[in-house]
Amino acid sequence: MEKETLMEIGTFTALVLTLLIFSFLYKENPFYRFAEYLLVGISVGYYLVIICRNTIYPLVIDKLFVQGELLVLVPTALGCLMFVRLKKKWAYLSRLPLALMIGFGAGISIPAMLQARILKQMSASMQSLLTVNGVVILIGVTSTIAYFYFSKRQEGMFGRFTQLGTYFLMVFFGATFGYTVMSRISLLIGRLEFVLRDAFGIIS
Amino acid sequence: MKGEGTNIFQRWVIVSCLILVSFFIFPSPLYAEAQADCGAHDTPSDGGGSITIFWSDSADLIPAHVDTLTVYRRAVGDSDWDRLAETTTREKLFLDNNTIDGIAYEYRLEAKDSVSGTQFRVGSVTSSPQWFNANRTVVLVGVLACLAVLAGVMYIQRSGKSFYVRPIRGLEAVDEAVGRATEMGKSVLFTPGWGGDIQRPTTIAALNILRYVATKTAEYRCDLYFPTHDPVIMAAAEEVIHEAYIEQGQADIYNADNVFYTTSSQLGYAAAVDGLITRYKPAAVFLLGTFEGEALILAETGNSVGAMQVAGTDSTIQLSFFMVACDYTLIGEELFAASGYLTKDSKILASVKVQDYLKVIIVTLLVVGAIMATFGSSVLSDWLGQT
Amino acid sequence: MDLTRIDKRIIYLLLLLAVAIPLLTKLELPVNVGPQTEKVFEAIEEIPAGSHIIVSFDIEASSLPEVQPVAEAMIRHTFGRDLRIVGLALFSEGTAIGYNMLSSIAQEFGKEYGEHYIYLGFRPQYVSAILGMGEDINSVFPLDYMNDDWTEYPAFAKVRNYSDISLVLSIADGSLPTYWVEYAGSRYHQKIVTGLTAVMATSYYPYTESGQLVGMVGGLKGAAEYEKLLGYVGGGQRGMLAQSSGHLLIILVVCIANIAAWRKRR
Amino acid sequence: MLRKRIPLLICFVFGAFGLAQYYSPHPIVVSGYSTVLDWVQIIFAFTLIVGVLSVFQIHLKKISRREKLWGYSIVTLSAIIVMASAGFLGGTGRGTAFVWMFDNMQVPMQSTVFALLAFFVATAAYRGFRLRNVEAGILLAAAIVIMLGRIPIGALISDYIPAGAEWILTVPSMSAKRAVLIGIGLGSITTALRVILGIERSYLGRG
Repeated sequence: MEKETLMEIGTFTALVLTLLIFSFLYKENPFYRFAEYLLVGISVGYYLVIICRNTIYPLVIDKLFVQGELLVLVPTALGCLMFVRLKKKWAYLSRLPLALMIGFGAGISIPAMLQARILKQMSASMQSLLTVNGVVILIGVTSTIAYFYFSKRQEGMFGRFTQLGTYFLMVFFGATFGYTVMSRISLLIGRLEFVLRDAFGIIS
Repeated sequence: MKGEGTNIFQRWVIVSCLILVSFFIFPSPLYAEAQADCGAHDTPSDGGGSITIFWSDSADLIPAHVDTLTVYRRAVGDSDWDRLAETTTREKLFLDNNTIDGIAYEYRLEAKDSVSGTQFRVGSVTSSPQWFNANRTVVLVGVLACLAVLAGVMYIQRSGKSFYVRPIRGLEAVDEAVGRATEMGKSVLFTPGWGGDIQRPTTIAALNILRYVATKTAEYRCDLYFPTHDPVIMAAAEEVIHEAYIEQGQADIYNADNVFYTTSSQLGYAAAVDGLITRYKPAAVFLLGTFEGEALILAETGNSVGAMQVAGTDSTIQLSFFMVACDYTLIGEELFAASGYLTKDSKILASVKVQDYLKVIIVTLLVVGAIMATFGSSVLSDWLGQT
Repeated sequence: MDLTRIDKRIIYLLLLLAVAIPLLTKLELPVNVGPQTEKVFEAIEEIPAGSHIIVSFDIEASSLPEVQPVAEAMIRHTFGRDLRIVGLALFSEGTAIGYNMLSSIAQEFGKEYGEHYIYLGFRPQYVSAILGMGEDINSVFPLDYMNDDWTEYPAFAKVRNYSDISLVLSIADGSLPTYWVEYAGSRYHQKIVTGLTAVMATSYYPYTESGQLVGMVGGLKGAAEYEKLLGYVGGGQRGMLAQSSGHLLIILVVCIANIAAWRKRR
Repeated sequence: MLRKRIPLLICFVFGAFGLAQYYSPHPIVVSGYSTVLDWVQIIFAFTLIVGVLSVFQIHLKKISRREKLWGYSIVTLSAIIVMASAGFLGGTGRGTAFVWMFDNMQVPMQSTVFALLAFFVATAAYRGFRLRNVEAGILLAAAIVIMLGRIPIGALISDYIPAGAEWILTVPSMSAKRAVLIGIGLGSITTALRVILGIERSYLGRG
């Protein structure tokens, strides 16, 4: 087929599918449902291809048959144990690979979380109290941490301090929301540009 | 019960001993050569293959104004020198990252310009890999502190003391939501978000809450749907839900098809869950786990069918959407605490206590650090921030 | 009419109009370059020509409209500075997007595959991939996107791990830059910048403040700023007006809701 | 044994190794570590295939039992088959059917689902930002200042708006965010420790 026609068919398909999805805003309907099931199917197919070509081929087939690394048989066997899930009776065998992934993930997450989520954040919060910002940051961080303190009822002085923490949290939520609006509108702009420019040619 | 406790205690002892032993058996060499004018040593805290050469730019070693410094190397016993690199005298340090472990090298440093010059030799020295990265001592101290507090709390707990945990806003809502679904004869939907995988502790915490929710739906005999984007989470969730149903003696109504993988695509997943919500109109929607952009799509759709929504996530951005669109939101750490609170599992409650004690330490350090910063010292802040 | 309970479909319609109408007009708004964008620009300016950088497409197709102008501006800058790009994707959907984007901008600048850029394709399990590349990129990506041995290209043969990479640019719509920072940054001291959606930008302030991220270019506004620094008008500047009226509409409905609720209470 | 003990042991061994490797730059540890990283990727890949098979199972069941909406199940199944065969038979390079479907079907649909968010943000703001108490007031005020501060019009009204927005983002909002991050870090670490030590084992189901 001509490249031009292919592109036109492509744009037309994309336009139709875009409108089918937008129809959800009015209400859930058979057109949206069609698009939903189609999207699920296509994306599952996509991931299947990508994972086979980009992981199973280079990390299993290539390593095993071309480079002859027999160690690859271990994860391959563990991976295959996942298939027993489809058979109820043997399903418990899949706990072996599951345990490996969960355990190893937990292990590597501990130092990573400690370093990036706690230590770095602590380090960055230690600022001179001679500036307004330094004081605000110290109060903000400590009062918000106090809000998350579960061993004590939020009453009296401590209660007021945690209340301050909730105010800081509200500023954070409001700010994040406000900032996010920007991004969300950009997404709509992108879609409308497609409909108005690429599909209908109304804007240049 | 007692036997299990001992078991865990033993494991705890093994972990901390392993770490401690590795700390003492393979201490990173501490170099006392800082006083020397020049020298070379194996680069510390690395995987081998590197030697550090250092010099001072004091006038007795290098003539003033000389800027260019050339580094030569030879293996001990060879006669020819290899020119390695040209650097400047101001650098005071050169890393030769191209050595073979176990071979002794010596280095010749030549500092000269058109007017004056000097050269000196350092070595011989061999590179070797270290077992411990001393730059990460602070993170090790942190992990040890966590383990120590955990051990302490578990010790106290074994002596029979129980802990107080304050009520968490919105947690009672879990029961209420499931009860409401039963009354209305509708289903419950639980989804852990697209952002997580099984390696994230958040997902584990969410699965804990899932277990509680599943116990309730089993008890009230109402349908529980669990769509996910991750096949591994699906596998783990099947185990969790199935167990809850067996525990309640309701294994016969457990339907494995209600726990399913949709697609790994973020918006494919969102579209599928949206479709599910609008078609089944669940009376309760639980959005607990790591969410990204799909958070508000799901929350608004859940709201539009009038579901009671309980959300909780560790993704800081999506928290703000959940706050606005859902009935109850567990903020960050509350999600972790909730799993202990709901299951009333004493060991999980103990770890909530651990978190609290660590918070006291953290706040103390923060205040000390800020005071130090006020007086111009960034020692603590630098130490914590090092990598 | 009860203004505290407007049908959501009316709000949808109003928002649609508020965003679509400005797109049909040709007004331009002034743009001020923010410090974050400037830092990223400077960081790329400082890298000597011929150095290698990693461009990682950590995005889902859905956020493409927002991230595309950002990514395009940054890649144009990189090619313009004669840097060599090692492209890869840590989200599978980024795979095709990254390849298309890189190859079309390369064409525009007359850059050759294998000489000025390579594309390694996708690797799942981003944490493993990011950490693995710190040891050996070739073991994480033994073959490139075309299933060829990329180390046979002389311009890239010497790229072994992060020590041969001057900068990592993560084009992102989610939390991937966090992983770059937490794993490549803290473990291997890799310099990292990111071009990302505006929504994600707030969550990276702690990282830019603490220096773990060199800088970031966030959303359409960031793209507009970057385009200004590079001196061309692209998708970023075009969208700013629609963006503004969308924001104003949301502020307006919030105000209406509150005023109506207040009057109702009286 | 196989049902509980061995999984717990595997979990403990790999967890402890995952934790310990962080502290060691030694080549033996590093290569062991990258081997395990590869293993995790491989296991994940196989699990994904299992996931796809279960999608097939469920939809085939729906079709064969003529359950509600079974016709749509045909759409999903044929889409998977068409996409996968295009990718496996025709390749994934430029100009292939696989890329065409990705570009003209998957990408636009996903972008549109995401674009729904713009509308949802508007309705969520309309419904959620009501001045009920002090907290809600703070939430609302912060959101409005940031929304105005991020667009050029904010600067036209007053220079203080973008400056104020920047200050809110970098000072009070960030300090709360840091506290939230620290809390999440603590929760994650204790959860991960529980997993490694075998206290947390609900994922193992029943013996």
